[in-house]
Amino acid sequence: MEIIVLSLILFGIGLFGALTRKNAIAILMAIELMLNAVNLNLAYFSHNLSNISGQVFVLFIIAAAAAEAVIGLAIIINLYREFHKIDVEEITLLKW
Amino acid sequence: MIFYFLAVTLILSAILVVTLKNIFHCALFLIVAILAIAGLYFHLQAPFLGVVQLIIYIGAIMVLILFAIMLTSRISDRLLQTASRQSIPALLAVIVFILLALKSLDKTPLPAHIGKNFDPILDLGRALMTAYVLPFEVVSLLLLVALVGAIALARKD
Amino acid sequence: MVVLIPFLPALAFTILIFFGFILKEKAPWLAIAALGGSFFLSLQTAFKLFPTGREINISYPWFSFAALSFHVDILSGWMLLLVSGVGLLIVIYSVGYMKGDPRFARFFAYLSLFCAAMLGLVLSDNLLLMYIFWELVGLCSYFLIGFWFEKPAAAAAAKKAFIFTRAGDIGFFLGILLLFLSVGSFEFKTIFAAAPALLPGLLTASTLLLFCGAVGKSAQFPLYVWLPDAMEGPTPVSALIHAATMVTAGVYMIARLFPLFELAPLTLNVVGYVGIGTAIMAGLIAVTQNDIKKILAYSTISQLGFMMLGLGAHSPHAGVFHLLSHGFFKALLFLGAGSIIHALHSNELADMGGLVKAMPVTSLTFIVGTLALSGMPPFAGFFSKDEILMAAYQRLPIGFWLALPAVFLTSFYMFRLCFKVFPGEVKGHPHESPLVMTAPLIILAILACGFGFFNPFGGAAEEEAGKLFVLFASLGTAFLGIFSAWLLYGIKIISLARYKQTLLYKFVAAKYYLDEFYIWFVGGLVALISRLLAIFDQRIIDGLVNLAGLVTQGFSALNRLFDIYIVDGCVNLAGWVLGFSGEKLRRLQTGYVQNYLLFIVIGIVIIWIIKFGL
Amino acid sequence: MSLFWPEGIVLLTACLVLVGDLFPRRVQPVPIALAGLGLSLLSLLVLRSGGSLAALAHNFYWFDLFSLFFKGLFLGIGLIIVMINIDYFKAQVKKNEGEFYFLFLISLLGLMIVVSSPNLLLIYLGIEIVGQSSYLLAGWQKNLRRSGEAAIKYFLFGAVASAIFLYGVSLFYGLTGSFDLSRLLVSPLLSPLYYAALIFMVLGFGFKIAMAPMQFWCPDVYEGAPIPITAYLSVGPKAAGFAVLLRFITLARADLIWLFALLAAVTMTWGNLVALRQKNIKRLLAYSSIAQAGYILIGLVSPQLGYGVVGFYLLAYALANLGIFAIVIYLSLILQSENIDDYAGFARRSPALAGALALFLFSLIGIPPLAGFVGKFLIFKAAVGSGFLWLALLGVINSVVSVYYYLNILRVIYFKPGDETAINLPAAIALAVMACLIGTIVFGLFPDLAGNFFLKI
Repeated sequence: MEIIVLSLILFGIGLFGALTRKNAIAILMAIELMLNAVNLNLAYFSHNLSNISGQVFVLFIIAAAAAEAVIGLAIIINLYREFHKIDVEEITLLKW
Repeated sequence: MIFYFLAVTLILSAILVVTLKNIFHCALFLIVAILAIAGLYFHLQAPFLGVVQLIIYIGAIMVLILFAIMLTSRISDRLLQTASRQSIPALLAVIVFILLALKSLDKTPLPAHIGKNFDPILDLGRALMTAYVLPFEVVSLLLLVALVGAIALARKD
Repeated sequence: MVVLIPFLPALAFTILIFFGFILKEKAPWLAIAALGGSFFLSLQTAFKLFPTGREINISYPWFSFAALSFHVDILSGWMLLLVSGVGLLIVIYSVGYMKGDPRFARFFAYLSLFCAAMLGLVLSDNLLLMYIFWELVGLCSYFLIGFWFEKPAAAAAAKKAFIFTRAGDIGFFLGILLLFLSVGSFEFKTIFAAAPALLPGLLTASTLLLFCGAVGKSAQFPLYVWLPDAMEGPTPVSALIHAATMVTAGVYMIARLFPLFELAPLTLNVVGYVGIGTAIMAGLIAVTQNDIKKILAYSTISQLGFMMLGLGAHSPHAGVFHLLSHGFFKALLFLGAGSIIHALHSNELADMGGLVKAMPVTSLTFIVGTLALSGMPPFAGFFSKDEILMAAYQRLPIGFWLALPAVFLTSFYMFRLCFKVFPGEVKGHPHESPLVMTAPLIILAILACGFGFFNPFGGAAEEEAGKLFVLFASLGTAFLGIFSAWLLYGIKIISLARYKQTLLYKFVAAKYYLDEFYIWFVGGLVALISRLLAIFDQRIIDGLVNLAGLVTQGFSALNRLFDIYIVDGCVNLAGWVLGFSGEKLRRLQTGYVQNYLLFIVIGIVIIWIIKFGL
Repeated sequence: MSLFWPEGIVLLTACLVLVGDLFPRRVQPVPIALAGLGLSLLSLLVLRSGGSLAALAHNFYWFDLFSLFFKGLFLGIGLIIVMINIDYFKAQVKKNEGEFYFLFLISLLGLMIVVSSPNLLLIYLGIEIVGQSSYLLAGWQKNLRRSGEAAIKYFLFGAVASAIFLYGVSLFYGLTGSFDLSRLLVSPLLSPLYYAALIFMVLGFGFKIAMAPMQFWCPDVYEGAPIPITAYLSVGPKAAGFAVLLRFITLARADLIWLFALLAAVTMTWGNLVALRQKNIKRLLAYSSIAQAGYILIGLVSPQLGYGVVGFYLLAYALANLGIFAIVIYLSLILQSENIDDYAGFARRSPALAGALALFLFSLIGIPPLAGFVGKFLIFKAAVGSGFLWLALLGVINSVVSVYYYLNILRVIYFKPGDETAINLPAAIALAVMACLIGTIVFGLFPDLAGNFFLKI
């Protein structure tokens, strides 16, 4: 029970970070926090239900998170070459 | 006891990750948070997850992030502007979100702990090699996409 | 066989749209051949069916819950004749009218497709099929109204027509769905069989929804505003679409589904009152118009209102009879107007005059059409209008009394037009149109003269109470209209008395029911005038006559203001609200990705609160 | 094992394309991709006629008519996208062709995985494959700022969306002890948290279909991405998202229908209203696709009819949308502009293409006898049949509002004077437009052709 609340708070913190950080890499880090909250939930339920599939899912999420980080950073670096900044508040060519 | 220590560490470092001005410090506290979570995995009798967490998150993802930070920020502008235009609405929305979730959680009876024991490493390995073999193949595809795509996108032409 | 009727023009369309650029000047012959074929087949079908009263049903499987089913009975048989016959004449006429247009072949392709869709609509025996053809007809009219797309007004008018008719189609579509879900079939027969068992509320709701479609397509209040604008299209198009065929689709639909509408008396009342209201309003507006095609457009709206009145008075036969005769003479009037426009290159009444000398054939046929429209015996309009008034007199008395002013207005504005255009000095350099254009006029004029004598649905056999009264009331008001027009626009004021007396004489000779009243009224008026003539200056009479005209015109101007500011205003308001909210919502798309993320969270919170409360 | 042929062929083709790029004398990826997709489609048809249905790999993979239909749809979409991409790629993107087609094919494979699995783990991995490759493809025009911007926005939005989705998955797991969607059928727990989990998951899929409140990425990404990728995003991942939602809603009890009705109403109204004010064709099409997603969502309120109705609408929508995008690609190649106002006079430069564009737009509006009409008809019928008359009414009103902006495109290309020199048309684009046109007309006239083969309408 405590772990669910803990994970919820962690998720909320990550969400807050994703909503307010300006640096794209910092947003990526906040998203990692959210994913970790999910993993924590899954590990707890897996333990609680004595069911291995939750742990397996965590492994897959970690792998997917790694792939996501690689791709995200590639996109960010590519963006940096064009804009010379990675501040998402200033990357607003496309709007309305 | 150890649980509360890990929990407090986790929350504090997570808050620091999303509020600190220096992005390097953020990354360092993210490492602390990840370590705390690894500790929680051990606490939840999932040692394999803990190890994987250490190896992949710290060994791969965090290293990548630190590299990216160094590639994209000059020393002069390593400090982030923290005051986002929408800090206050975001804070309110997130708090309402958490409160609503807590209220739902309060009203929901969770399945009780079953207490059947399983061998965390042996069973995990067996599951991965039998029932989960298809997802296992698919996730390798995902990693291939990341590899090929990231190289193609990030290299200078 | 019957299926070939819409198929031939559809085939012509396919060939013309792809190979029109090869055929060029020869393109119309293909369209004429196809429509000629359709007309011939329709005639054949009619000869087979009409004497025996048999019906033809054809059905092919199409997809899971709808079949391609067609049905010919007397009603649809006559419609087939009207559409293919008038369509054929108009296509022939267009050969002359559209000569030299850069998209000559394209025009005939669209005309063929339009005829195919309209014939399909008439034949279809199931709601879904009817809806499909209904929309196709609307689509073709979009292309045809906007045919001269170089003119911005034409492009705007095409879009306006499309959007307004589609607004009506919302109701039509939902009505169809509602019926389908309560009956489980689109087939007319199944629906008619199941209808008596349905809840009255459901019946009323679905028929009202269906009527919405008719309001859009048949240009009834409050959706009629598109029709006058649609006059921006080539005149043959106006003749075909906005007089003889497309706008009648709504009337036809209600007549076709009459067994259903009959079970919903409330709906029929609505139909009748909307119809007569439209007839009066449009008639009043027509009085103020100075564009020859606009007058005809408002007149069409007004006549459609009459047809609706007929339907509302439980007499689909009267409505469709008027539909048919109106189809002939209104096509005639539009083509005549087209002939005049073709000669003078102007739509304005002010540019016209003395045409009876310069364009005798056009003028004479036009006058025949006018007489038919005004309901003068023995022209077609007289018989059909009379049937409607008769039906209204018996079953919708308020509608009948309201119809009389509309009858008055009809003859008034039409003769106003005639008096302005035909007699007097020749203006400009008009010349008679070529034979390819006048021949259809002559044929239509003959139809407008003779059609009334064979009432397609057998007419009312038994002597009905009040028949004579209705007859005289309508004729009297019609003559009053002609008379007023004549006073105002026909003659010089000097010769007023003499002409009036001749007219008076004719009245007496015809021995109409209202004779005494008329003699008293007009005679008294004449006597008064002649006495006043002695005393006062001529200008006072002039002033009095003008005053009468002014009152009429002022009233219709008010009506037009209502039209512009209230009806159009509501439409514009709706458009503005949509545009404005679009503009406001657009501003939420700030381009700032974290705003978007915040909106997600807010969205989740809102959904959560909706589901579980706070 | 033969059931895996379609996926296997696509995977093999992707690898061939990637490896072919490495040889000193480069192997052209386009013919390989076309051949592979064609072959895969063929094997799919063979499988369909074989009629073998099965659940494989420990219930991770289902071979049912539903997934076969969607796989066929994706392969068809893939073929058309490759065709319309050829000339655009040569003229605009130029670089990394092998990797481009590799990612594209893998992304198609991801879509096929998503629609075939009832298991949330595999669905998640499939979505990630589709998502990650789409983020990369959206940013493929490295020299263009807006392409990079599209990629980063798409990426950040997608990452947050998938985190929300996963959070829902974790709660679902905690309450049911399984990742299998068939657990929805038997779930005894109607607790608030369970609903919250379902809502999170629905929103996660909603990201792919640009459903409110997850639609914000859509216009920005559509405008910034290379046009063939925009075309792909507007049909491929969208169809997959709907496929998963369909599995979801048909397995769940009627508990969530109110949510779909609400979101459908908001989504279509939003898309249509904002589309009224757009000048850029890609942005306009983005809002139009949001609106169309709203209509399709209406179909979900009727679970028993959902499969056939939504499947058919997606087919009709994909045909029309791909046709429009093919023409837009062509226009952007000759005009170097995506501004609708610059299309003036196009009808006289190429009457055939303008006519095709008109037909596609009419199909999107829902004019009979085109496929879009049948789709709309089925959708609204399903809504009224499930007692959502208000939703059907709103949908029909919306479709009338949409007439305004669709016709606006026609007004510009037909009614505005502009450059009128005749122009020649690349064969591949012509072929793609032709295919979409034939499909739009044939499925409009004979809906059962699609219905009998794959769906039950």
